[in-house]
Amino acid sequence: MAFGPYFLLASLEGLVTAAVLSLMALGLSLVFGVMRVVNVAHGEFYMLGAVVAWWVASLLGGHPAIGFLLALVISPLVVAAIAFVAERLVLSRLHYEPEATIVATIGLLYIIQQLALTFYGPEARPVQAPFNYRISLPWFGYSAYKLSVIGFSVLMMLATWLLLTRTKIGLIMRATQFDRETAQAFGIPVGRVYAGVFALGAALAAVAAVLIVPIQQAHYLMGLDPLLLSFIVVIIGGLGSLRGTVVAAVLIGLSDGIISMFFSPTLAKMLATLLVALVLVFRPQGLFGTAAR
Amino acid sequence: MASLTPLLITRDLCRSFGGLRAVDQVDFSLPEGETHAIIGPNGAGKTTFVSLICGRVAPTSGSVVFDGTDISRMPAHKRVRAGIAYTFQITSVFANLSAFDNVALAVQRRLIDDHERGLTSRALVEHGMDALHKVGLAALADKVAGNLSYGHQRLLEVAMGLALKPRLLILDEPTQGLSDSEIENFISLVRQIGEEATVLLIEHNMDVVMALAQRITVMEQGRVLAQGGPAEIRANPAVQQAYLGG
Amino acid sequence: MKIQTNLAPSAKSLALHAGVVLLLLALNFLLPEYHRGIFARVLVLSVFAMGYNLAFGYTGLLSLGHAMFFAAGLYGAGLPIYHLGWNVWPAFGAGILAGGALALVVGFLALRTTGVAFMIVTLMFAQVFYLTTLYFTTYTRGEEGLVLPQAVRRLSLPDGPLDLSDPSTRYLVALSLFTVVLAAILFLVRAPYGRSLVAIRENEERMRMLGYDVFANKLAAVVLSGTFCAAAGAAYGVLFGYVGSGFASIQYSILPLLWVLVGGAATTLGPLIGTLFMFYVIDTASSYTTAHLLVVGLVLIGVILFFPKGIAGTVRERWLRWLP
Amino acid sequence: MSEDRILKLDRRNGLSRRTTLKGLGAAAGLIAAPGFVRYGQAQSSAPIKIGFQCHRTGIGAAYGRWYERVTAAAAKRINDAGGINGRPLEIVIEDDGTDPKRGAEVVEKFANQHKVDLVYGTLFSHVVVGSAPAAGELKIPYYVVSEGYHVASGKLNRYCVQPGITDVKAQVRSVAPWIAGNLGKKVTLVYPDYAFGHDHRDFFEPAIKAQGGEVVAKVPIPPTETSFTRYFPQIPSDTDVIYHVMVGPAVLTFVKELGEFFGSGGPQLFGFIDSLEAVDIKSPGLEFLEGSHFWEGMPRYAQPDQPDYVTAYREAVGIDENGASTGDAKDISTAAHMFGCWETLNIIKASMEACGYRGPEDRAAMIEATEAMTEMEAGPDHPQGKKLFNGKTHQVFGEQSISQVSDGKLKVVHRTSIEDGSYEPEADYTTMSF
Repeated sequence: MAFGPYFLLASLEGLVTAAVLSLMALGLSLVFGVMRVVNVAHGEFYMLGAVVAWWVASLLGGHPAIGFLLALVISPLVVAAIAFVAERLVLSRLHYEPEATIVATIGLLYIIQQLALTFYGPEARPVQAPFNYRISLPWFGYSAYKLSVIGFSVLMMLATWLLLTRTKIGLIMRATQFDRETAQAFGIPVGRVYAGVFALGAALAAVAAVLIVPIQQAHYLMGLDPLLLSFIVVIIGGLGSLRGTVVAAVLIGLSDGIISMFFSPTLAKMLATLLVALVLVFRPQGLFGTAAR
Repeated sequence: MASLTPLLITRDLCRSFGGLRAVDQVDFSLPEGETHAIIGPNGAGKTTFVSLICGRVAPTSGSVVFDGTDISRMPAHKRVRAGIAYTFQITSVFANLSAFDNVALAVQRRLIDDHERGLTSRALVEHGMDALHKVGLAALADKVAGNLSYGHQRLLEVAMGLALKPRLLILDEPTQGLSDSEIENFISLVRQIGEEATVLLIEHNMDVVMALAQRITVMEQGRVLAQGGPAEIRANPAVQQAYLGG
Repeated sequence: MKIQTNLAPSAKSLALHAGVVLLLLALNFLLPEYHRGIFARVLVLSVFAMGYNLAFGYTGLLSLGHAMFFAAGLYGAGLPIYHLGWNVWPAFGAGILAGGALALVVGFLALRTTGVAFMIVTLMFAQVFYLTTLYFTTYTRGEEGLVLPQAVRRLSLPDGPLDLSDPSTRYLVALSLFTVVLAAILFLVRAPYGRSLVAIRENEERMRMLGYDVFANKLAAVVLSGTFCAAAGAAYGVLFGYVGSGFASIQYSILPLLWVLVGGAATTLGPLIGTLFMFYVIDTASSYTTAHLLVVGLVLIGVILFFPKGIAGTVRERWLRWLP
Repeated sequence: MSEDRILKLDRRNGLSRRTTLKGLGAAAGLIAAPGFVRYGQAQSSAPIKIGFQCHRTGIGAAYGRWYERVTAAAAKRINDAGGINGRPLEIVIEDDGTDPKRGAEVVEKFANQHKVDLVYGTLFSHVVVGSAPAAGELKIPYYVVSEGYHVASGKLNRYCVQPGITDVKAQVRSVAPWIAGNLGKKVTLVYPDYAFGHDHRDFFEPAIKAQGGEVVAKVPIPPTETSFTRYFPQIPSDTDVIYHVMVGPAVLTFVKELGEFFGSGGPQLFGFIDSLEAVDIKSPGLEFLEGSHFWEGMPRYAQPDQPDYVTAYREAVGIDENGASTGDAKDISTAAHMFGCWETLNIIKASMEACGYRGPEDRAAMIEATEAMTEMEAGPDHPQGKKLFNGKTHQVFGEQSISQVSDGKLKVVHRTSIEDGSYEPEADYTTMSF
């Protein structure tokens, strides 16, 4: 294939990765930004989102779009509820101490993974895309659904941005992020805000997962790689910076796609990972925003 | 008291944060043995200025000379070893360690460099307790620092600075939050320290300043507004207007 | 007021640690075959955990990349044995050297960051290392790994070679390594250097203003920690005869964290206790249910909720204050 | 096996000539009438314990579940027929988490705690390789069902045997002639960039060259990859055949994206069913596979002409005509691999009976009895087909199926011969000491 079309394809693929990644990373970044904790179980919320989506879709017959759309609503809600309960039961009792939270969420990761294995099984299962259209380009074919994922993800990001900047909920979240004690003094129920943020973060991961299941399949081990990538995106983007998160996701998505054009793939992965690590080393505050501590 | 060559000289020292010039072209010299106070309104750049001296903040331009050596690019820990000790404005003790262990960390660092005596358990106890005695905390040596009263924590800060046996001790608002009787004790403590070391003091409490300082520097908006003896400063109309409020 | 400070371990703690080592020695003759084999493995892995503890527990460096140091030791020792026919001694040395050198480079770069960024950077370096072991599949056989033949796993000694695949020999060699590292850490934490590491963990900025070169101290801690982990990796390779890239995967970076936390961070015996405890939790759980990961998850959350200092840490806090 | 070698064996190991001959005799008996020979009266009625190293969790869990079902079915059949040497067979299962470290621990647990007679059943290569040293040190037979080349390469030890499933080297070699003859000569390889994929790469290239074909491009996919489209442009346009093999949870994505990329107009596809084990061929997005070809170790779908013993086998393990669980049509089996469990257990039985196995003291004799085996006829004990065992490499070789997807089902279109896949032995375990 000629360079031009190849580049186009790599870029398209990179954008799809970026679209899903930015949603997931946004969830992580919110939790990180407001609560100052690292949620290692974030990848498992993503996995749960995919599993619930499969479950919803497989219960329904009829046109695949019905199952998919219903999954898009139900799956984030279910996952958010689970996250909410986990936050109240565990994290709140740890007083959000960073290291304790990391350990607790690792524990959560194992529990969720095991429950998925026991009740869902070890197989990879697909969800049918709401529509099946293959765009035939002169050089290669491309799934129209994949393109729509990019669009939907942009919509979701906008909605989240509006929620954060234009609503009272967003104001309360930002106030809590800015200064926990003061927020408490002003009568903001910090505990409930935290639980809400944790649930919202999980729900964003679930949305990302519902979008991806028609492309990739639901599998109980699917959470780890996106988790690592989201970590990277959040740090590179700079903490609590919505703009940074999106830019970093696009950057990581695209570079992942394009570097693989020039190097043997495993070498490409090595180089890309090393590059990102070095960016972090020499610019620990990320591209935007404040230093990660 | 002042010796011939100053212990500390800054030349044209500048530091900006973003667009803000926190310290702006400060020329300053401090003779050995002097107890010197820096005063000025909040945001005048006092803490930034002493941070430039002790190396917690790097200068944008200008130089710092300590004991004849340009230390502008020297990392903070080396400046400490060269004899500049800094006590934090916000209490910064090792909350989980005992008061003695706090001081011992300072003593230990000094003894590692002291090749004659070397680091032994005995020397550690001796020097550490000595520093605690000076500030009057010897009786609380085995108490966990985090459980000490605020005033005692401030004293512990000073003890850590003393344990380094510095040539220049920088005290950043040491009396903040202390009771009147604690301040009394503190004044006599700094007098005692001043007999052995050069002291640079940032202080808001004018009584403390007047009681201790041989000379005073007034800062405003990053610049030196005035400098002189206590009486001189008290009489300076510009200072009165800007800071003392007449 | 009697203030004491010892730059060496107290007699009481020396006696305790000697007792633990003697008990472990006795267990070689008392334990049933299966459990002896497990203890040998646990001893090696707790060296890994002790190395991790030095960085995480004492110095407060939460690394998620220590698998790379373990694996550097594993490959550093395993590859020369497999491809070049080296003896165990030089290969073991090569493994330790490889881990130490890697730790020096990684530490030098990663220590420019702190907190969460440090965690992510170490994780990424470890991922690069993991991919490297796969990239050179021609030499490493990647995820499938290599078997070090039983015949070459012999430790040459003046009195003749020791067969490292013999259960008793293996146990004693593992115990020797464990003892050396335990003793090193025991003396280290009482020594001025160990105290400064703890103080750096508690308040880095204050330490800098007491004249300590914080970066150099932390770097030394990472190198030492990496070296201990590499020693564990190299020992694992020659004692158990398998070298594979799975040991470089993220899972093996999380495991020492868990062992240390469960056993008690910044305690000398915590890593052993944690490794042993977690092994038996999984081993026991897996004979009752396939859902043993669930048990692991619940134990983790339970420990962190109710015994946040870990087992040894809780014992120290409530009963034995002198425990190092 | 020549007389010469038997004598050599005797001298070195001090084994009695009688034992060896008895093993040989047993093997001969097996060829004549499988399951007929009953040497050695039951020494006791205590069960023979087999430790089953099972991938219940971890990346191999989808396979592990079916390995477990087939093992249970095969053990039941053996017990219903009177057990081994009159002793019942007991399967002890331990989860290895599909992890090589845990695998080695499980082998120790089997040998020292459960006191099993032998260990069996591992699939994933890294677990096999990780566990092999423990098996060798504990001197416990280790019968794997892995299809890896590790056993035949001679890198393991004398206690490791793979008698129930053909190794990847022979599988790859056996399909090459058919590909060159029917699909095309210019082949692009798409494979995972680690040992498993490298085996395919390294064994296929010489095999296709020998058939006058060539590998025009190699596309390795990194192991952590979850989407694949971006690698497809590396497939040259003059490719006749794409040879693909992937494992792990992302395989379905891989095959689907391949379809989206090429549509119906691309090169011919030849895949290893490993890409789609436990996955429904009728899954959404796989429609484009219609007409493409797959290697299958054993057919997933019931074939019209299948012998009765295959029907009986499928019934026993509980799969319907689509290769799904009889209890749940969505639960697709790993048919192309799991037959190996069935056959391996039968070989264990035959070996034990051949050497008059009494207990752990006869483990070496049991390995020798297996080594003495050669041909195995297709039948109830070997439903996948006839096989040839190589005692030197401890590896069995069998016929392979090449199937075409038609109407969303895999239909066998060709059966390779054992000779297609055969290669010069590269190891001789029989010269190693026990």
